[in-house]
Amino acid sequence: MTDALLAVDRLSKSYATRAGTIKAIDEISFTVRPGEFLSIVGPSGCGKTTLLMLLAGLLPVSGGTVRVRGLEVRGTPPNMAIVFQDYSRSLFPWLTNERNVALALHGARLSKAEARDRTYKALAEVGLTGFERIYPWQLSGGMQQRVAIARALVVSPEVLLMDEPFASVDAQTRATLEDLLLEVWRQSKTTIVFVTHDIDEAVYLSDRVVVLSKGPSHVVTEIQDELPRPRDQIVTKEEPLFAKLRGEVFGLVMGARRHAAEERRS
Amino acid sequence: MRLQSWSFVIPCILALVATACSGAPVQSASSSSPSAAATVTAQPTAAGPVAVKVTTLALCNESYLYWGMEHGIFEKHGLKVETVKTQGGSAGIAAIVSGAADFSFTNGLTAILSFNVGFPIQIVAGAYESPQPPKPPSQALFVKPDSPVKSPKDLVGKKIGVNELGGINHIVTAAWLRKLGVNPQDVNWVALPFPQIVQGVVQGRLDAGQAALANIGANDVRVLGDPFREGVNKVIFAAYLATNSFIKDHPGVSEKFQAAIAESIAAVEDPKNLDAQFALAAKNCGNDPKVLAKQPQQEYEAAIDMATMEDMGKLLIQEGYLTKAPDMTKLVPEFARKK
Amino acid sequence: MTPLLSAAGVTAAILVWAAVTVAGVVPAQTLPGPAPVAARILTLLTDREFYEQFLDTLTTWVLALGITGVVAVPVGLLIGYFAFLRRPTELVIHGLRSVPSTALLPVAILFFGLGLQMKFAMVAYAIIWPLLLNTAYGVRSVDPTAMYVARSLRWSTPRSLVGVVLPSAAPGIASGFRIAGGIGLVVVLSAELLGASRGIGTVLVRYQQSDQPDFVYAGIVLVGALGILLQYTLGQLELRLIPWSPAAR
Amino acid sequence: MVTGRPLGPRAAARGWLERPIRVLGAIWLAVVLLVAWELKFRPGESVFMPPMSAILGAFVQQWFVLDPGQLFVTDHFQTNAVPSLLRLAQGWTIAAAIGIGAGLVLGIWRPALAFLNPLIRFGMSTPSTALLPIVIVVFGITSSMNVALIAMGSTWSVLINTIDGVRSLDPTMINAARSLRLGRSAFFWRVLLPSASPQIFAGLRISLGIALILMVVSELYAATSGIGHVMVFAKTTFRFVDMWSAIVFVGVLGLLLNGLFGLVEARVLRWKLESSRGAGGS
Repeated sequence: MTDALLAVDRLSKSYATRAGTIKAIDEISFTVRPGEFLSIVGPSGCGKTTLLMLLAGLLPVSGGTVRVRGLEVRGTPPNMAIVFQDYSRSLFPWLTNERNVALALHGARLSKAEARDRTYKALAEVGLTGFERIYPWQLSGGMQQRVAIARALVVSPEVLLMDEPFASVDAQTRATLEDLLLEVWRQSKTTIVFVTHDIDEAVYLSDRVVVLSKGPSHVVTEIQDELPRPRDQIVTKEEPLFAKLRGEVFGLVMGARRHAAEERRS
Repeated sequence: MRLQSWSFVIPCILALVATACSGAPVQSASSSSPSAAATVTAQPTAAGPVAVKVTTLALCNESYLYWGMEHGIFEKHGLKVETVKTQGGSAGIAAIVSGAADFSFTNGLTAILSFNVGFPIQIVAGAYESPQPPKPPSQALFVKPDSPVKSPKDLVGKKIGVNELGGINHIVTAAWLRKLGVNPQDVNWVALPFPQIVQGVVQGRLDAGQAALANIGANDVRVLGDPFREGVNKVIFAAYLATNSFIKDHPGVSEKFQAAIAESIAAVEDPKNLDAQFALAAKNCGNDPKVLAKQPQQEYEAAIDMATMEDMGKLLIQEGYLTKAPDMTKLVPEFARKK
Repeated sequence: MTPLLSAAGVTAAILVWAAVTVAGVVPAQTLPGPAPVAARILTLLTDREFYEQFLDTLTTWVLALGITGVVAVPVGLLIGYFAFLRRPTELVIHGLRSVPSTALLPVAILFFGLGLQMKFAMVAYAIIWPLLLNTAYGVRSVDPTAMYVARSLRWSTPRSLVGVVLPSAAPGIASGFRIAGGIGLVVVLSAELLGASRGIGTVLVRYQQSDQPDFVYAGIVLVGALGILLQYTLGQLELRLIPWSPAAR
Repeated sequence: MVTGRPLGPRAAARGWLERPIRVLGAIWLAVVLLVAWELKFRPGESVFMPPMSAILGAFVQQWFVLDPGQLFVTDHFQTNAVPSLLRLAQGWTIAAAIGIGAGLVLGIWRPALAFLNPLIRFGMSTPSTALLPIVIVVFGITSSMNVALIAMGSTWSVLINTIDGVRSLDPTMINAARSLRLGRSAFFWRVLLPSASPQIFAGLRISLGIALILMVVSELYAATSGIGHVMVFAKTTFRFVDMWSAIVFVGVLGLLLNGLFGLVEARVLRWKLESSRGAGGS
């Protein structure tokens, strides 16, 4: 446990509604090692996004703890960055790409020149050199999400949380972005927690996949993903291990769903 | 591209609509055509009295009107009066021109001004005039008791409250200042309702104000003078107007109206009716009868003095509202004149 | 919690009002204290004549909003739908809407007399512009996909207008009605204060002329309360009629 | 084509004719209405409604003069339009400042909104002209009285719109901003204010129209100069050409102000206008 960068311990979340208290997350525990690429999958509506918001400190927890380097998370810590699913709303349309990225450096008290250097470098890392002065809404969806990734990378985070970041882009763009993300990860050696509903994506990207049950969600199991790196959209996905892992996770997710359905019936 | 054909059709439709819409109401307002609107009111019923609509400002001064209605004087003259409240004499003129009323309660100067620009109206009856000596004053130009304004000359550059810009009080006060050697242009005129003129002066927000003594009441002010007595000859404070087409289409009705007003005036001026008159007026204008009894009486007069009319024409020329006085004999028909 | 705070807010305002009058900042002749005004409110509420004038004002408002709406919404749909109409109508609308309807009072009296028609005309003149503009803006916010659907179904222009454009523009239209409702009440009152022969405004003028400010302010408070009630009613209507509006979310 | 260009691609081919056609496309309705008025109200037809040519003639003659030394405006303009415009500018600026300032506070701080909400609704429904007596007591019979009346009447729409704008801030944007650890002031200036700005501008636009109307209305009473003062004086002395000329002046002023406002808005809200157009088109 001591070598964990991110430690989640018996994390719970419930909401008060008119119909009574609804439990969304029920005592989830897992840890993330430094430099690890961890994916979280689960049936739709299982509270993946809620979990990520709890990890980021954007929602108050109802029970348990989230610790980054042993410090309990209350509000997003400085060494963490988040990429949201909906780029059209997480990027601010009134700011140019450059200013959107630079906004992440706001609290860092850098000189103007240094902030500008880092901003341009981050945008270059995601392949957006030359697009600094235009607005995000002048770009395609995939390119907007690159701006969001650049904004996350510009603070050189130790932990990068991603909430279904490629769910709103088309399949080809998604493949390109996945490979871009792997390349960025390899170079920056950051730790990534990646929430997705896409099992292929989780298996293709990760070192380890955490499978959640349907709500109130808890961890069903963790699967080690030892596919060789560097990964490749064609070669990796043709590996027998890929098909095996994929089938395994798929079965667990479907099982989690069936399980939930039975529980509800009883 | 299908839209292109629309682009010619719609302007045409809009143009048609625009002209058609404005067409309907104008007809009734125009002077040349026989007034359709006027025939709506003033219908002589088979045997009963003719119904006429008379505008009112609901002033305490209109006590003769309330008296005539209450005591059947209009019925005696074959008329049934219904009052229509307006906010000001010029609104009354618009009301009779539009046919919303038959007789408009309007001051003499406004009547002359509107006649001069071509309104098809005549003065069919008088109501009251500005009281002249030896009658006690009823109007005042006043300041705060401790005001630095000692004489009208001190009013240069000061704010004077009057109830209406270009109204009778404004014009007469301006003439008064002119007579006392002050150019009315050098004074700042402010339009305010009477109660607020009085309060404005008392609270020091206005340097001076013009109002009836009735409006001032018990408020502590210093009176500089009565512009209506010292500034001008007698003016007609209030009179009744009717449109030319109404007079033409309803022969005899205006004469009856004038006669009924005259009789009502005689009744309210009868000393034995005074208390009843105050009670009736108070009921209609929302004031206290005891307060009314203390006020100076108006100079009621149902007939129009042509000499006064000529004087008022000269006043309007002097004050720059007219370049040439209109033909007063066309404004005041024979029956309404003082014999 | 919210109703409690609101009640506290109203109470605080009344206390401030009382303090201002007691301290004599504003003379009682100009602004009477809350107690006499409250007493006059009771007097007015039980006064049959006031009630009739109140109804007259309300009727004018309802009629004006309804009839002007029936005219303005279709015209606004056309203005918004046909791009070539946009600039010429906007030019005219922005020019005309700047003219206070009270300035047109003499003309309104000339054409419509002193009664309901005149007040109606004054209100209609004041509120037709926000209705037209909001309807036209609402039309321009129609999702093009919805229009493609209508076209793929081979709907005629009138049918698309009613079936797609009108519902999409409905939230915009509703906000036009809310603005128009507020302006409308103010204009009915102004018309009554300045020229009409019936309505609450004429009552206020009479009390003002006879120097009874307690009645005047009682009337003003009642008018403000009426305004709140009417705005609330319009809001509820919007929720019922346009469940897809952002206000209903 | 719901949002097609006014004239379509054919216009481009017309070359030098394009501009005049565009102008014509914008003004034809106004011209049709003016001509209809002219044809309907011939001289002598109605005292209240003079012919449009007479009104426009008086309008130009009364307000403007071909003298650069006078800045092309008449003394009449200087003594009446200038004070009116100053009052409008001051009143509207105050309304905007109070409306935006209070709106931001109330939008963020819910209990304060609950506290003041009934009073705001009440203030909105009270005709500001009915408050004239109090305003006179507080401000006297001075230009500040008109300014106060304009400000009181036109604050509400800015206030309400600002509150709505703040409260409709997208939750994802709030989360994104929090995840960037923006401080209070950075959040306010970089996120909250820009995101509420389209609504704030909508409120400002409405309030500018109201302010212009109140400028005239407030001058009908208790003013010693101004366009409203001119209008009411012309009305009571039956100079209807002069009254209409003042009305035309106000209408033209409204057009100009609205146009100017549109230019400023297009600049400040470029991101909004273009991003929504982009989203609609794709």
